[in-house]
Amino acid sequence: MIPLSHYLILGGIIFSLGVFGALTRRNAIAILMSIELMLNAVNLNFIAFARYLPQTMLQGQVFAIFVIAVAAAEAAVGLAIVLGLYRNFKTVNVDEINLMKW
Amino acid sequence: MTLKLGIFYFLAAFTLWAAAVVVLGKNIVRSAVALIFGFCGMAALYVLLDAEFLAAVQVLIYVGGITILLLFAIMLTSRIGVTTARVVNDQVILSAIAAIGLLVGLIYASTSGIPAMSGPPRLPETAPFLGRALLTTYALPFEAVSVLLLAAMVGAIVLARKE
Amino acid sequence: MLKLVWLVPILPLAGVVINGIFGRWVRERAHLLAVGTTGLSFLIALGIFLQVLTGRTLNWDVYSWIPVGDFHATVGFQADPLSAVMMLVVTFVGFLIHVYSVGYMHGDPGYARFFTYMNLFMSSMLILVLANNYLFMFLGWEGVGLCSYLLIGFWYQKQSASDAGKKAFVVNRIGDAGFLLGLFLIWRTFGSLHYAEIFPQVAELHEILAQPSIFGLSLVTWMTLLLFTGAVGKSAQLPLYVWLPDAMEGPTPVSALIHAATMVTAGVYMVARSSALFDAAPVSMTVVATVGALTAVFAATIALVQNDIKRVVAYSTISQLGYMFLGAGVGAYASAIFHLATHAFFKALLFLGSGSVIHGLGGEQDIRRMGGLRKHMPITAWTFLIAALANAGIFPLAGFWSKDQILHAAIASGHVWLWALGAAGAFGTAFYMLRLYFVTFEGESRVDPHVAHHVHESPRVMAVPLIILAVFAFGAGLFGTSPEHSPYYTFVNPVFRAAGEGAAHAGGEGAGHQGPSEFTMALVSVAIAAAGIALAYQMYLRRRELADRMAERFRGAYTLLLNKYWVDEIYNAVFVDFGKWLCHRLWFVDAKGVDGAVNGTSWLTVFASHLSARFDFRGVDGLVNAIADVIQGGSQAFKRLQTGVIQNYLLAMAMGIFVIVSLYFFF
Amino acid sequence: MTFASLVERFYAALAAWGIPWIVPTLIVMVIVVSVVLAYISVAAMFMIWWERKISAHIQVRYGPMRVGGWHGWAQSIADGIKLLLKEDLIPTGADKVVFVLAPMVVFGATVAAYVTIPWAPGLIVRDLNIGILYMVSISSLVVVGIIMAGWSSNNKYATLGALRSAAQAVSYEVPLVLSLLGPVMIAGTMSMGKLVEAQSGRWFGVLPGWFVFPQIVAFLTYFTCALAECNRLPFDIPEAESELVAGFHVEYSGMRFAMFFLAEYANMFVVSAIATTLFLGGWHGPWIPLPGLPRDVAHGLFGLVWFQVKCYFLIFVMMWLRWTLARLRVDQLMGFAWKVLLPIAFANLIVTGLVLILGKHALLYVGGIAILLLVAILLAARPAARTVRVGERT
Repeated sequence: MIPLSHYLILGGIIFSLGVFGALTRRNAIAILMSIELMLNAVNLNFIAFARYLPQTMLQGQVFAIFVIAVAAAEAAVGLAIVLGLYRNFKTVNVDEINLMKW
Repeated sequence: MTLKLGIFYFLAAFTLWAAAVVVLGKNIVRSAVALIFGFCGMAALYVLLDAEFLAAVQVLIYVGGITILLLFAIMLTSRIGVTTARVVNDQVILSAIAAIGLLVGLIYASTSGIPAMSGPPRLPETAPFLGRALLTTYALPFEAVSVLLLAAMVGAIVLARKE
Repeated sequence: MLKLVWLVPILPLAGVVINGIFGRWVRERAHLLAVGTTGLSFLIALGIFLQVLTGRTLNWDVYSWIPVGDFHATVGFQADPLSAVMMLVVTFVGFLIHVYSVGYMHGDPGYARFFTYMNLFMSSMLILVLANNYLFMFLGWEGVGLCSYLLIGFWYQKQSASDAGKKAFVVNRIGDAGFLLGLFLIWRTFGSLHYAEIFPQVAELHEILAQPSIFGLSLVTWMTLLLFTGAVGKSAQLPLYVWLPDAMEGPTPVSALIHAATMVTAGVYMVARSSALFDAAPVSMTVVATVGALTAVFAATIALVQNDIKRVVAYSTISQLGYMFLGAGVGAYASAIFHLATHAFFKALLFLGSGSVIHGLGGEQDIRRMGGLRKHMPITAWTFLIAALANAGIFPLAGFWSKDQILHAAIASGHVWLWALGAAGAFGTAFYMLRLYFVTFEGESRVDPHVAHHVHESPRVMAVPLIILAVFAFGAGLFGTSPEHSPYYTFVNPVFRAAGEGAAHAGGEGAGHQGPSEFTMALVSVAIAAAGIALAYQMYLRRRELADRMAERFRGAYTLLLNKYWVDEIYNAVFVDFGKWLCHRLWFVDAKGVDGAVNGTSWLTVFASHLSARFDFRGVDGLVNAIADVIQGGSQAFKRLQTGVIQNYLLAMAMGIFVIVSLYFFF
Repeated sequence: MTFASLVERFYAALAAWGIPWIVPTLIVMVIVVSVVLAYISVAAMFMIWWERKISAHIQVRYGPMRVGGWHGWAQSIADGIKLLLKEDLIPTGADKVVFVLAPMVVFGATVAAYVTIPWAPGLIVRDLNIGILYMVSISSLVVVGIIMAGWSSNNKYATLGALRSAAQAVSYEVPLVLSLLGPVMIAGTMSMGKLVEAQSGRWFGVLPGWFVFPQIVAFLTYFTCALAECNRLPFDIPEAESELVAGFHVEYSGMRFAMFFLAEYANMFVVSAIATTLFLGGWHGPWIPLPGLPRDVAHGLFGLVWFQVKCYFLIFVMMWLRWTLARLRVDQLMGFAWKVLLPIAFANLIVTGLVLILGKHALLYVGGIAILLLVAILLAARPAARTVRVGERT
């Protein structure tokens, strides 16, 4: 049987990768993709817990469904924002967009 | 038993590779394609965790919906063959420290304090159970999420519309 | 079958929703749905009535509407003989009037709107009748009030129509306030608003209820008087009757539906429904009977001289409602409801008939410019005659039986002077009804020559309802020929008998064998009515000049009646002008006294402010400026943190998480 | 002697020889995949030839007549060989990895959907308990492949086609899934096998127990969406020969083009199979007990035949439509999905749910409400007579 910690560590690594991507990528779409990775890592943990802790009555899976719904909403709004950025700045590199500074 | 572990390691490696390409790849489209593979690998891991329904939902929504949106946005905002000189910004080192620090914390949390549990040999069919749970115990969050989706849809339309 | 009762109010409501939403597209086809739903409603009502006839009743809480603490109002329906009779009358007359409206309103720009309102009205009225608790009834009660406002002001471009609508609304509101207070009192006393929970308690709580409270009146007297206030407003009794004559500004089918057959009877129904409470309050009973009798005579005298065809019928309605309250007041609830039903038929017929006349004459309403119409509009004339005779109380038409029984109950319970008032009213009724008929349909034509050759019988869709109603106005009385044995009374009486059980019973049917016999009374009634008719015949058909001479001789009385006792003017002077005057005075006090005080205060404040400003400029501002300088300097230094690059913020956040997680795990 | 019991025997036999269970599993997998691939290839070639004949006859022509003798039956084989032998071109401006990957994704996604097609009683590769959901989600992968193809070709027509395809697929997938939920709710399962079993009864003792009768609205919605999912006319906006030359696969040639082509026809079969399974009773149909054949084998054989007959009938309808209807404009296409199909699918779902919960009574209520609404709509839809304004009357 696969130990629970395997899944958790895998989730942790993917989450950290996502964090790294979100922190460093210049392309806004790439940042969104990194965030999706993070959400997925969280989902993996949820589902792993739901599998290994049967007394939780699949709460983990229910929450994974909510996370997926939220991720869908986030992607839709995020991409709309990216398109808006592109229309106004002709670029999607977030470090070139710094109008909101002092 | 070892076979299942082997499958897990294979899927984990595949997913990690895909995730790494997503985060580190130079070409944004390649990243997106790798993201699709990553999602599929994740879905396979869900199947390994007896969550077939969620695996199908994952493929349906992430692959069939979100990545298509992503590819759409990529096509509208970048051109083929034009690879920017830098794909990362100038806070890589600090970010790497933060990410690795987070990773260490997560691994520490994952390995300590959690006993090596093994769930029931096989979960019963989950889809009806989830359906019932969503409409009874979790009815309120369910409605909240549907309102959120509606709001997101309206917001996205308003944002993306040309004046 | 009984549980289908919810469909009865819901079906017209469905019509409201659809016609209301799609009205712009539906236009000239609105009646299909409106008439269809009403007709379906009538069929279901008929089915339920037949079920109730077999002795089955229903008291059904559909769902909990407002559960707050130990107060819980429900949406619930009740089907017992009383509500079944009401429901049947409402749906039947309503259906016929809907059919009639198809012809009458044809071509009106607000056709769909009209049917939407009519359906809404039907729905509200049925809720009122079918509710099993006072609060749900109040919903219907307010609903019909709203619809009456909407429908009276239907031609809202016309100033007088919209004024009449507002008047109806405001006057009704006065009564509703009383009704609402009555509900509060009932709730406080009985802890419930369900009929089925209140009435059985009347006997148990006898001591508490009979205790004298404010002004020495007992609790139950207050309750019933407050409820009766509502009834006075809704049913247009003295002194709140003034809205009803003005309501004739609405389209004629509205007058027929609302101001004759259904809405105004809500008060009577409510009093009959609350009979258990009223029986326990002899004082209130006397008040109800007196108000009713006075209204009956008062309105009848006004109707004697009016010249507007609809106005005569309107005052007649007020008068007849007075009879109903007289009946309820002397304990003859069943007779009151019976009169309500027969009145619904012949009064709706009268209104529709006058609508037909108005329609045929292209909008003419003044009876002095009518006459001899029978030759042109035979159906209208004959049905109108039947209705007029029924109203006058001629044997064996419907009105005879019901009115006679009320008068008989009045005298049987020992209220001789109430009977006298009623009898006087009956004489007046016979006189003005037949005067109306003779002047309108008989004699030589005084129609404007421009209009004269256009005079025509109404289309079939209007005529058929007239005929059907005429049949009922003629024969409906046969169901209730005697208060002991006839089918109607054996059907309805148990309701009041059950409700009145154990209550302090005063008068009513129990004392039926005192006084003169029924037969004698009937003879007297018919004689009175016949006298009235004979007088009308003499004055308005045989010797026309007699009428004018009478008016000449009794000029003072004639003017008084023609101007309706100047009640509207008095109300205007007492309430409106006095209110204005009072407001003016108050405004004066405000402008001089209060404003002076305010101005004085403000002057003081300005003075104090000047003093304070000195201190402010020196001391406080110095401090503030110092702080501002410090902040400005700090901001200059720290604003560099605000780079505008979102990922810098993200990094800070990740670092923060890292630090917190580390602290949590390692320390 | 069904398919499943055959496999069982195979496993048992190998296990008796002491061979680990992984080996027979792999062998069965390989065999099954080969059979499916072979079936797809043959069926697709047949369908291509069939479509050419149908189109020809609709246009009063003969179509291919030469290759292979009777009515040019070998035409598709010849075309296939030609495509295999052609040079494999990759445009210089293309993103090579993605370009190569795209047809594989499309083809792979289509083939993966064959896993849960219930061919006959017991003859199903894997009867997943989320079968129909699996099929729908796997089919949605096809769009990804199309986008990859369109973008990596570095060609504006291809990109336009891919964009249109993505928009279309995402839009039509919503009513498609919603319309499939009706039968799923009635049967109470998502397993393809159990869905077919649930249709074994009879309606009112006369009609076969197919879900198409109570769910006719869902069936029509589904079929419309399925046409769009397959990019078939009148929804072939992504390819649109006359405006986009060929859409997303304009730069593909040779074997890669053949894979797209194959996948398109295989996908047609998949959507038809879904429709057959969920609405047309799957393998159910009259069958004759042949002497000498065991009952279950005969049942299985006839089931296989019936399933194919129903599928190919639906495919025929799709081809028929293609040569009958004109292509829609893009905005009409999207408007149709969101403003017409989606409300219909939702209404069907609500009505189905109400009927299921409330039982027979619901039929009365729902019917009554539906009739009222219908009357209202009819009233509203009929052009109103011009209102004549008449002066006020009092």
